[in-house]
Amino acid sequence: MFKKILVANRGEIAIRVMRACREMGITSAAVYSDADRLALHVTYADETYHIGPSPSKESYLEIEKIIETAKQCGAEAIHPGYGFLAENADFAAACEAAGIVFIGPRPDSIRRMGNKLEARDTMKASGVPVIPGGEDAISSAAKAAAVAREIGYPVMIKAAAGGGGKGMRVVDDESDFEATLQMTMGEAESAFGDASVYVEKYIERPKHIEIQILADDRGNIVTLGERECSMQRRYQKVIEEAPSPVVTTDLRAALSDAARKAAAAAEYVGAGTVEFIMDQDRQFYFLEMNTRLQVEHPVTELVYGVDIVKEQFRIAAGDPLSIGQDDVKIRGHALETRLYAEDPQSNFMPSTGLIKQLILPEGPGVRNENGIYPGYEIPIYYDPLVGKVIVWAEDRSGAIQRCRRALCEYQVDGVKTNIEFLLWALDEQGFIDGTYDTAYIERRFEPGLLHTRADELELAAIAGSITAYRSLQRMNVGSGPQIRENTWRRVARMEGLRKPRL
Amino acid sequence: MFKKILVANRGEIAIRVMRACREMGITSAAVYSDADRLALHVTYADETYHIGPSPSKESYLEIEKIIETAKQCGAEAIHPGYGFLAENADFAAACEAAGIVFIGPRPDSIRRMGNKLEARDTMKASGVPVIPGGEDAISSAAKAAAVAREIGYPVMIKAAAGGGGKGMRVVDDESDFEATLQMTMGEAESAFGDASVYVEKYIERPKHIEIQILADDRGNIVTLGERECSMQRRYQKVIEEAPSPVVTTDLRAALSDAARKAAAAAEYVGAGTVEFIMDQDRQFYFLEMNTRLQVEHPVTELVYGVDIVKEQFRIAAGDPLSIGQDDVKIRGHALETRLYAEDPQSNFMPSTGLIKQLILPEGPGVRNENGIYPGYEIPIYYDPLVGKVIVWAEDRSGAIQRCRRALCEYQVDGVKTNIEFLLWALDEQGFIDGTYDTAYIERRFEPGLLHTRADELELAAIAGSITAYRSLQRMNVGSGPQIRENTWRRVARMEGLRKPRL
Amino acid sequence: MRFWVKIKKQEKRVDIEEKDGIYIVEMDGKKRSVDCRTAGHKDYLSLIIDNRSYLVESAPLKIDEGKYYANISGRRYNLEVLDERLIATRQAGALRSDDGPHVISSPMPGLIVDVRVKVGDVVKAGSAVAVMEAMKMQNELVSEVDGIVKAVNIQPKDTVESQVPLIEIERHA
Amino acid sequence: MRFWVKIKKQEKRVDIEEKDGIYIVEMDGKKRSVDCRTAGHKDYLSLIIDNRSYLVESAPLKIDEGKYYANISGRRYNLEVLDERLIATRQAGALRSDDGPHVISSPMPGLIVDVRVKVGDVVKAGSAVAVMEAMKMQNELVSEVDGIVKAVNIQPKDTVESQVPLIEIERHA
Repeated sequence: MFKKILVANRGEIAIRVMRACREMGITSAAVYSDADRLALHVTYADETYHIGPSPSKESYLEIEKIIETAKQCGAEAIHPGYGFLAENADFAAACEAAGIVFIGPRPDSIRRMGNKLEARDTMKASGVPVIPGGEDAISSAAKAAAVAREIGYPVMIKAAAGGGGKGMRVVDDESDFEATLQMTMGEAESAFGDASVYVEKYIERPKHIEIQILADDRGNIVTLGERECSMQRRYQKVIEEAPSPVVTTDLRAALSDAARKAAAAAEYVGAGTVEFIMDQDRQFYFLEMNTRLQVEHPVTELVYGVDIVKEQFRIAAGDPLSIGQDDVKIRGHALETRLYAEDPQSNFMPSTGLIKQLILPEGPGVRNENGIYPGYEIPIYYDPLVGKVIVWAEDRSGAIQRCRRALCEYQVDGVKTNIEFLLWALDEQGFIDGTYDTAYIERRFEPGLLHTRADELELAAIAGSITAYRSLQRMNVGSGPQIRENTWRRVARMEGLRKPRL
Repeated sequence: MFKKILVANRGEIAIRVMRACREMGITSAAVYSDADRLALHVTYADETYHIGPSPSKESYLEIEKIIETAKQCGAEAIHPGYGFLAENADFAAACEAAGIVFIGPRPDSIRRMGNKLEARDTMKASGVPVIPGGEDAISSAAKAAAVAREIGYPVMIKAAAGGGGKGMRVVDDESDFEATLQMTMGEAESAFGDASVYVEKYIERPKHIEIQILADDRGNIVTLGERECSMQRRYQKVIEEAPSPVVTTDLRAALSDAARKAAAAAEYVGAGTVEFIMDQDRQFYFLEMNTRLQVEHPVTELVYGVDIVKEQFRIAAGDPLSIGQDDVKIRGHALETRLYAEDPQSNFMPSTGLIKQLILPEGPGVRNENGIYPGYEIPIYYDPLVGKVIVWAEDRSGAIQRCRRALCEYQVDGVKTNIEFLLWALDEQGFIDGTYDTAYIERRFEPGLLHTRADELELAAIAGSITAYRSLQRMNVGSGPQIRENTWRRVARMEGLRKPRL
Repeated sequence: MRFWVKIKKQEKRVDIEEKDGIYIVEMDGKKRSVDCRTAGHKDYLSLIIDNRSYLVESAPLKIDEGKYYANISGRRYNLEVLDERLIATRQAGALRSDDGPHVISSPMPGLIVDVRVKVGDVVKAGSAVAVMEAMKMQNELVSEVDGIVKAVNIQPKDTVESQVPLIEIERHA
Repeated sequence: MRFWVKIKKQEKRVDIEEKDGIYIVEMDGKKRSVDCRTAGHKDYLSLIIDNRSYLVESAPLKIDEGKYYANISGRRYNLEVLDERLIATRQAGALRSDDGPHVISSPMPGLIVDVRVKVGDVVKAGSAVAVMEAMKMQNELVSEVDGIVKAVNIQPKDTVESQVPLIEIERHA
């Protein structure tokens, strides 16, 4: 096993990886930008190295600087986390060239899966179902229109280099086709530097289902069941769960089989995720392959009892997986909610600032993955993810109840968060009955649904009036009753408080 | 299911029970003494009732006041937690008389198991192995000496009404027998108001192994494997684990069978624990039955995926258990460490005071059960338990590593804690290889083992000198560099910090 | 002590009396006993009302203007709490709140990507007036009032710091 | 700036220079660059030394006597940090620390259950002089010095408050 690993990331995922290092007796090395001098991952790491100015382009995306730091500190391997350089084939190749192990798949696998069209071709050739559509990048508008007609409207025009919901457009009928095609190609050119687009069948009310795989360099491939991530807002996952409420044992076997084929086709080594789109008839189609650790990996860890990061270390070190497919047994249900510093009342505007107070939910079945602490100032340069609350329970309804309980205990003061939004989502009928699809939130959510209630106003009026009374008394009598001011005190948020019922 | 439950306890266990209430949609009612007006359980509960002055005799042990409160607030049931009234048969009977469900066994079961001699007789009659010894309370010293001779020295003289390590004495040979007998009887009389004692074989280097059982009122009894709790200091458990490192599948089956017989013999309904003493040859003997929830119940919950408190609710409500014996499957390994506000450097003197800062360990496989918060003042009236850190991992060595990692992340400022002591215990060879017995800590521990290292002194000297430098600069220049003082900031404790290695 | 409290456009008369450390609060014709203690930090209050326990952060913003806030589970309420003396002062000064134009400022540093209004445009409360990119997200800036655009200080591709006034809107009478 | 630092009976000479926000610290013949920042609360310092990061709580106790503390992971160190001015003052006043009797006080309120020494007894550092019950536990009170018992202010069954001087011990020379 490695003696030292450099973690080329920040925030909660850097700490997640470092915790695995610590538990395996591996020295962890952090890198940090100017803005992150006081970030939690810097203090958490065993060693810590400054790599540049605050903008990520000049620090966390600086391939040469990171590799040089790894060499300088004697790290044998680099874990890229997610985001930043995690799916950058050049970075993986540069690590290899420098004699440092990249904890992830080979550069070639990243490259092949990074181009959607090439990935699609590879999958199709290996017998993995893909969304009906054109085989190639569009060469002429007329030919593309013919393909669209053949598939049948509505169709989707997608940038070959796109991802994360960017560079895709739906066309409802033929009259809009050419204009939309031009627009999408223009956008793809300016956003990704590559105008290639292709046409696909548009799946209505789709579910996002993904299969976690682990593959070592001896040809062992293990699948760890599915996660459903259809609770999305603007293509960003909001709640993830394992297992999916609609996936049966048979369907899981079919999905896992497809994912295994996909991994084999990509000659994949490492932890990865094969994403599928599933229509209302439970037909599934390959969407893309994520060649890295996912934000939502903990739900899989909780139901299968496997530590995915530690398996990544083992694979990268050339060791075999610690488990075989027969050891993979599901237990219970897990949910993950992503907490962002953003204001759901104001169009989810990011909210930066100083975390005045932070109290996390605890107790049975609650796992916190966080990158902040009381007194930390959320910088403007990076993703406003505050942390993740992940819960496990014996069954899905228990997990939903527990998740609600945990979010009600969560206290973060100083920045606005999406906690109320998450609580709204958990209470939605479409979520509870499992019928939700990727456009569910878009159809249902409006900020007015979060509005507070009359009894909370009453409580605020009472508290405010007593504060005024006490303030005025104190002014009048000079020094009023002694008040202990020397420390912070805050107790866990409770349902009773969240829903005053005065 | 109940609509409202009164929790007749405080601290972490009260919150544990209230969390289960919240997840099941049950209103929780707290009770509190004067000293606990600002305690966490009071704020956490949906409703909260004052029941008297700070000493527990005048509040948490006030049977009538608690039952009156339950009636007044409309609670249908009372959960007693552990300690206080949890094993008080009179309290259970008073609940019954008042038409309130006592969440625990019937008064008669509590009574029968409360007297050690009676419990021993019941077990022996049911074929549960008991420690070789006299059948009855001692009537004459001469007769008792004869029994002792028959068993063979060393023997143990035990108070029938004793428990928790009190009222027991070892006699190494016959010459000391009579004097020790008189002393033990005198102590038993003054401590328990009952001079009855009996003689038992003294087991050398015993292990403490206990079986968790759940029994509903339909005759279903489910056993949830064993916990080992042999890491003890002065008969107080320090680290608990499930499964035991020395219990094989066959031994588990034998222990479970004995526990099942014990529960059946006591006509037991509820969650309970049958404690066994196990000698170096893995022979086990009934020790006592705890007719309540145990402090260490979470380790069982983690490896079996069962929520014991929720099962207690179901049993008390007359519902069947949610699981059968066939559903009980073990996964991985769990450890619990008990954090006390006490100073291991000064003979474990309790340490009260204001919690200035509290940061809990988080991340994979960590569960916190706490009753404190930043700004809380630990009162002098109650047990100095701060909280529990419970970890789960795929196997025992992973759990030990994770526990160490978690304790290193734990930050509590303002009171002294036993964290360093727990870290010492986790590193002990006898713990790591699983050979430890109940006297292990007594044999091995001395405060000098916790002493700090030279490089930590260096770090303190550097930090102190810079503080002096900055303080003097500030005095000299009037107002020095602006320092943000308005908030607290503290980051997770890390290994690197704990072990400076400058 | 009698107060006139304004919160979220509601007005309430509140009478408070202190007795043995308990506050007797009369509001909306309802009298309540409130056990209110400072919970560690001076701005945190633990309140027990009718056997329910609440934790509220509350502090003065400007005592001499009767401005306070109360924060319940991260939701902040601004209050005006006026006693007789303050009401008298206010009437003397003929102060009126909610005067002056509505100013939309940058909530954080970022890049302006779109400006959707020009001077003289009529806007509705809730309508987007500009779009800025910050923290890798595009965010709409919204007018909180009905009115007429009085000033536009930005154009697309401008980089702005935090709290810079971007657009001013004259309120409709 | 030059300091003489006393910590746990060790004495060290420490030289500190500040350069572009970095402290150059020379101690025990070793020169180190220390990146030291206030981390939120003024008493918390984040230090990076040789690419290792530490968090230490440190503050003055009495600046004019050169008394400071540093708290590392809950372990508190008391330090004497003297500059030239303080050393001069001290020599002038001929102050000596560790003077006066060792006083054993009650660490918390409790009940005295046993007193194990009487006036005139010789005690060793580490030996128990009394037993008190608090928080349901019996706790031994221990002398930290070798010496002779000078005063015993308690007897068994006394109830004592916190921080009451119970027993005084004259240190051996």
